[in-house]
Amino acid sequence: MKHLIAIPYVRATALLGLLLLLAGCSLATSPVADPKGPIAMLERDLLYAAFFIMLIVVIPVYVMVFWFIWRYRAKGGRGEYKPEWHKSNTIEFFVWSVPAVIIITLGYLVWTYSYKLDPFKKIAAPEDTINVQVVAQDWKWLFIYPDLGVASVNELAFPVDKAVSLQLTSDTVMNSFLVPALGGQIYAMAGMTSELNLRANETGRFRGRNTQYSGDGFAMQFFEAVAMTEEEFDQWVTNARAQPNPLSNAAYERLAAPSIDHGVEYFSTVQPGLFEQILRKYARRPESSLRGGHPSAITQTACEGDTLC
Amino acid sequence: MNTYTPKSAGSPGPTEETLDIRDLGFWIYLMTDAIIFSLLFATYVVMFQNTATGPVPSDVFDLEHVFAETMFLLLSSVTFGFASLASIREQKGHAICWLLVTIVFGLGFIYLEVAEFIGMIQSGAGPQTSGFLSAFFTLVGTHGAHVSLGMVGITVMIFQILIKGLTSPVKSRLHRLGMFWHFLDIVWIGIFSIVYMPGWLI
Amino acid sequence: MLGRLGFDALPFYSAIAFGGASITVLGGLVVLLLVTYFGKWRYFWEEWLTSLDHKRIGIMYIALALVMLVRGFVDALMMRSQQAIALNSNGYLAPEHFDQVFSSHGTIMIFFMAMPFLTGLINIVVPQQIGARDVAFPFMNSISLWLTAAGAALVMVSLVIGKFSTAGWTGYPPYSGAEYSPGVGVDYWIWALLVSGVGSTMTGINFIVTILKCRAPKMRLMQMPLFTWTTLCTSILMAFAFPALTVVAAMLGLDRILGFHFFTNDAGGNMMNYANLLWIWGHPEVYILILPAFGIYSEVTATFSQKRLFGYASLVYATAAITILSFSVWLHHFFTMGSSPNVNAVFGIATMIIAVPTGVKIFDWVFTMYKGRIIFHPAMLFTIGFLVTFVLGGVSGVLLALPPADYLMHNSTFLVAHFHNVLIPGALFGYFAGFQYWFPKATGFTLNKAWGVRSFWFWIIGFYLAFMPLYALGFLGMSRRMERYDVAEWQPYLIVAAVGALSVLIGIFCQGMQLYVSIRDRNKNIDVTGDPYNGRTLEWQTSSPPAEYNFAKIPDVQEIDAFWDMKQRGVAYAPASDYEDIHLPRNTGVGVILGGLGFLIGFAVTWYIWWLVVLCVLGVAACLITRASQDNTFEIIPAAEIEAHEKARSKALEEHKPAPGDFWT
Amino acid sequence: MDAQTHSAKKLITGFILALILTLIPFAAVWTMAFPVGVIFGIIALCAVVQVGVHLYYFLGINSKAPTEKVLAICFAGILIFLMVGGTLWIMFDLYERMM
Ligand code: HEA
Ligand code: HEA
Ligand code: CUA
Ligand SMILES: [Cu+2]
Repeated sequence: MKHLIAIPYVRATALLGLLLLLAGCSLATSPVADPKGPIAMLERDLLYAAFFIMLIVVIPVYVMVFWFIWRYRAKGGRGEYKPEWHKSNTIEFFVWSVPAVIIITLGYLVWTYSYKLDPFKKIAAPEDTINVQVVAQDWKWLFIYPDLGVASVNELAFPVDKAVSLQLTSDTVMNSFLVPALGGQIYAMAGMTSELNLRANETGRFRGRNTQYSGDGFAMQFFEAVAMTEEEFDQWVTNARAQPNPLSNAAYERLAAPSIDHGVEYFSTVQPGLFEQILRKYARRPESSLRGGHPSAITQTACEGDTLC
Repeated sequence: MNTYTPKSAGSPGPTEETLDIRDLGFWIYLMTDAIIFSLLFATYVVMFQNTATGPVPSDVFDLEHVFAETMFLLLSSVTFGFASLASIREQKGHAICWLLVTIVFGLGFIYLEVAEFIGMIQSGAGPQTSGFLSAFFTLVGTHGAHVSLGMVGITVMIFQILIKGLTSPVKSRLHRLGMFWHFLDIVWIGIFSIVYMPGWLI
Repeated sequence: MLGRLGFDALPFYSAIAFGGASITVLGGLVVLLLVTYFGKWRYFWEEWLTSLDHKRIGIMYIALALVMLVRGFVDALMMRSQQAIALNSNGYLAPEHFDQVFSSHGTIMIFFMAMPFLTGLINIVVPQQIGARDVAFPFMNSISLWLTAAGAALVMVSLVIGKFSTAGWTGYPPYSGAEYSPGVGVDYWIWALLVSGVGSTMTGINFIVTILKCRAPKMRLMQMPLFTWTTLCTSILMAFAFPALTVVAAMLGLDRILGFHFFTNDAGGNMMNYANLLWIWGHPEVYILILPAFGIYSEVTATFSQKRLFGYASLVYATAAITILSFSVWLHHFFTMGSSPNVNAVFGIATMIIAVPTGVKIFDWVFTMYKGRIIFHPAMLFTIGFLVTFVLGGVSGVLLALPPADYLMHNSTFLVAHFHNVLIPGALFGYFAGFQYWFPKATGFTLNKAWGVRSFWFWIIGFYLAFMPLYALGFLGMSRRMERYDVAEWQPYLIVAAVGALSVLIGIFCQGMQLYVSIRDRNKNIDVTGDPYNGRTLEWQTSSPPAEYNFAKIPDVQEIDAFWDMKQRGVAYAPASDYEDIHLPRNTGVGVILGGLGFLIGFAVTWYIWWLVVLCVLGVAACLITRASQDNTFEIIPAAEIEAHEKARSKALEEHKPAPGDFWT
Repeated sequence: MDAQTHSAKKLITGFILALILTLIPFAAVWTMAFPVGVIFGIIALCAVVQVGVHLYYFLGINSKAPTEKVLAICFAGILIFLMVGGTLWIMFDLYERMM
């Protein structure tokens, strides 16, 4: 079929391939391929493991397709022609059982890893954990540090090697919280609290964002997750406390109004119970047992010989 | 049609076999309708606690009312059965009578239901009040809409019997309408067992 | 009087919107003028629009798919070019325009390109494959077609009057609710789905009954061709999954129009249930798209390997298994909503199990080629392209089915790459293969080969260029649905992807050329025998194009690959003498009218023109009651006419006797 | 459509059974004679049996019904179980975790 493809087209394709190859270098350092925290690391390993296991059946498909179309082509093929051959119990056995075995293996991985990587699961003891309450807004992220009494917009700061326990809700449409380099992804929905537990093993600034389409400002709705040393973090808190910018109810109302490409902002104090107040706005049941501020029961004591630690 | 077979050659119109085909087609339609209802039921169960600031189920349900509705519907099912029976026995007059009785019962049911809905809306428990009430009105209202459609169908069938007599196509239509009508009874069993009674108990 | 419809609904607010609207309107006008110019209105109305002939209905479905693909592809090109340039800039599409583009692209491609395409192929082929003269419910078939067309028309009208939805093809609330999307866009989307969804449910019922009840009397279930089997399963999915879409779309409509609280943030709404109900339909939907394609691949590999299909029974069981399993996996679209690990794991495992029957199918096709004599007809090329490419998409699907891996990849371009990887080389290539394969059957002349081969190469290379970079972008952390970005590393990939889309454009151009050249040379390429490829299944026994009644005599089926078997026994073209009258449904315009009313209802509700809604509903009732009161909707084709027609065909066959080996190579 | 599925006797039997199966749960709810859990059991049981009664006596689903019809209803039953069961499992699990 070669003659049918115009030569310039081949050249252009080759050139593009080259371009891709160059760009490929960036892949090795991409947030997913080169994660910065244990959760993302496990998630990536699972992805890779599953991929390589599946190659066991995928490669034979490729080999056989190309081999057969070459060998049994009508014009010039050397293969023998058996028009009535249509059954082989041996082949049938293998085509059902090999994929089945692979799926059983993967199924085992799914089961264990789903528990291991449950986003709600605490990954460290309380004293090694920073609690953050996250509110999705149009089109920015508010991070409240209930234990420290400060808050920030579009910057999630935390000490490296400490677990970060996030409680998420939304004061607008459904959002989805993801920091690819740290792993985990969870929806944030109004009137509900979802949870996500992460940790960074290296200091650095990692891009995080809302991945669930939410309107005009969606594309610019990202934030930086900043993993810093303990001292830097103390300084960060001190700096936030020094801002002439308390997060009162009125300030919150102003903040919650839609804004696109909102910069980073710090708040020196936070109106107590703000997070619960946001939740209660959308209470679905009369004496709603709001779990806001109260970490879920699914607490896993840290480091039980788990790869997580 | 495709299942044309030599034995019906020359006789225009649907054959026994095509009627059989329509019967199956209609039955499958009923199954799809059952899926619609079951998802409405599932939604109701998911939402019945979501009363927000509005009333809870036991505030708005009245079991005596529901019992009366149930009786109307059940009776109408039997009377439709008698209409079908009459049509099979080629008793035109009887069939029409029984269909009229069925309509009367159907109207009774719809009257009660509409009265219930209006009462609820007037007392501030309309479908806009809470997720629970949205789910309630949609589920019960969809059933009511089906019953109303069924009554339009019965009216049409009465006219067809009057005008055309109990010909084979008319009988087959009546038969399918009967399946529809009985099917609505089954949905209603679900409604009083899943919506009204538990709502009243909790 | 006109609800919320006013002059501000016309697209004078933006040059691009205005351009799109003008092209739509002009396109429509040109078609109308051409038809008027050639004086073909009567012909169109009598021979096509009112036709209940399943083959004509099928052709009209495919024509609809073709028109809509133009729109869908323009959308795709716009997105690819926007993303190629929008590094730290707004590009040329504002957010509120870009989001309409991806929403309409997804909606159109799924509902108004893929669905009509597959339904069209099914309509043309399946009754012939089972030796039937018609479908079970010809009139309902016409209603389905016109409701689908009405839905498509609603999407197209949204270009000219008002705007389209911005909430994606999945329309998740609360974003799509009245509070956050107050305009008419989401309403257009809802009604396009509701109207065409009813059509799809009816198509499903129709073909279930057709296949179960209208087969040639001797054809057992396990003798049905595989395309018929996959159609049966697809029809079951259509009939039983679409009700979920009807329910969820209606609820969203109630929320928006009457202020209900199913999915709102406040007053006890529960938006999670939307995702739940939507995907109860949505996951079976993707198998509705792929199963007919699987059937086509089965037919095509067997025919062009000139060999009996390997593992017929396995293929049937695998299809059935996929059908049932597809109803038990829907949660994999929202692993990230916060479910417990046991829920996620159960649905993840259920999802992966589908890989087993799918893998069996792949291997069965591969072994069908083994010891065959493979002819590289364009249909076969698309099949081979499918085999080697779909596997990648399937594997990426299985990766997404691992909940913890999905946490990384959900809503990323990796997901976009996955689903295009299964939709294009999976479903679409199948439809293309079917198009190439059955074209002579539907029209009576064969397609040009060279342009077909060219289009294949441009499509497949374009596909790899356009979508492999998106897998990489998923690793680089790019989310779907972004109209701009500020990460420089992404841009090279996006440029490559844009070039890929251009290559696809050339592929589509080649398909256009193929059609043009084939129609131009149609007199040279007439398919006299009706069996251009030495086919195996019954549709090749009829003439090309088939007579209105398909088969003068209902075929006597004894084997799998019934027609092949008849040829072997030398009875394929046995002349008959005792012809009998055949009853066929009379044409009727009621289907078109119902489609029109469906369109008007959707339009009127979208714009709150309540009196029109009431009028149209009354119209629908009138149509249905009238129709339900007609007893004799058949017309008779007299035996003599059939005899004359069949005699003529026998003569043509004599002159062009199909000798073994004398077929398309 | 044949006289078999529709005989007066069958209709009346069906009606009486349905009536009884309606009266029992209503009576149980009205009198509150049992603990709530038991009442729920009674309601559920009567509902299921009554659906069977309607199918058998009014809709003619019996051993002589066409196979396709029986298959269709079984298939619909399985799907309803999957869809409704799945929905309830998913949604109540989510409520549990997030509300
Ligand atoms: C069947 C479905 C289908 C098909 C074919 C395609 C084809 C293509 N799609 Fe996609 N796409 C979707 C379904 C499909 N798509 C869906 C569901 C979404 C999600 C929307 C959302 O976010 O809500 C999406 C989203 C989507 C995005 C948005 C990604 C994002 O969110 O960031 C992009 C970006 O460029 C894109 C690109 C393309 C391109 C370049 C093609 C092209 O490569 C291919 C172009 C294909 C055609 C034009 C059809 C060709 C048909 C013919 C040529 C017929 C010929 C017929 C005969 C000869 C009879 N698609
Ligand atoms: C035709 C359409 C089609 C098909 C066939 C598939 C097939 C599959 N899909 Fe895909 N999917 C979509 C269309 C399709 N999908 C769409 C449109 C979306 C996105 C919607 C949106 O959000 O907008 C989506 C999204 C989607 C998700 C959600 C991701 C997310 O939102 O985060 C998941 C997750 O599990 C998934 C999984 C799968 C799996 C496991 C298969 C399997 O069926 C694949 C099976 C095939 C193979 C595995 C390859 C061949 C097999 C072998 C060679 C044998 C051996 C293999 C093994 C043993 C592994 N799909
Ligand atoms: Cu689903 Cu899926
Ligand atoms: Cu899916």
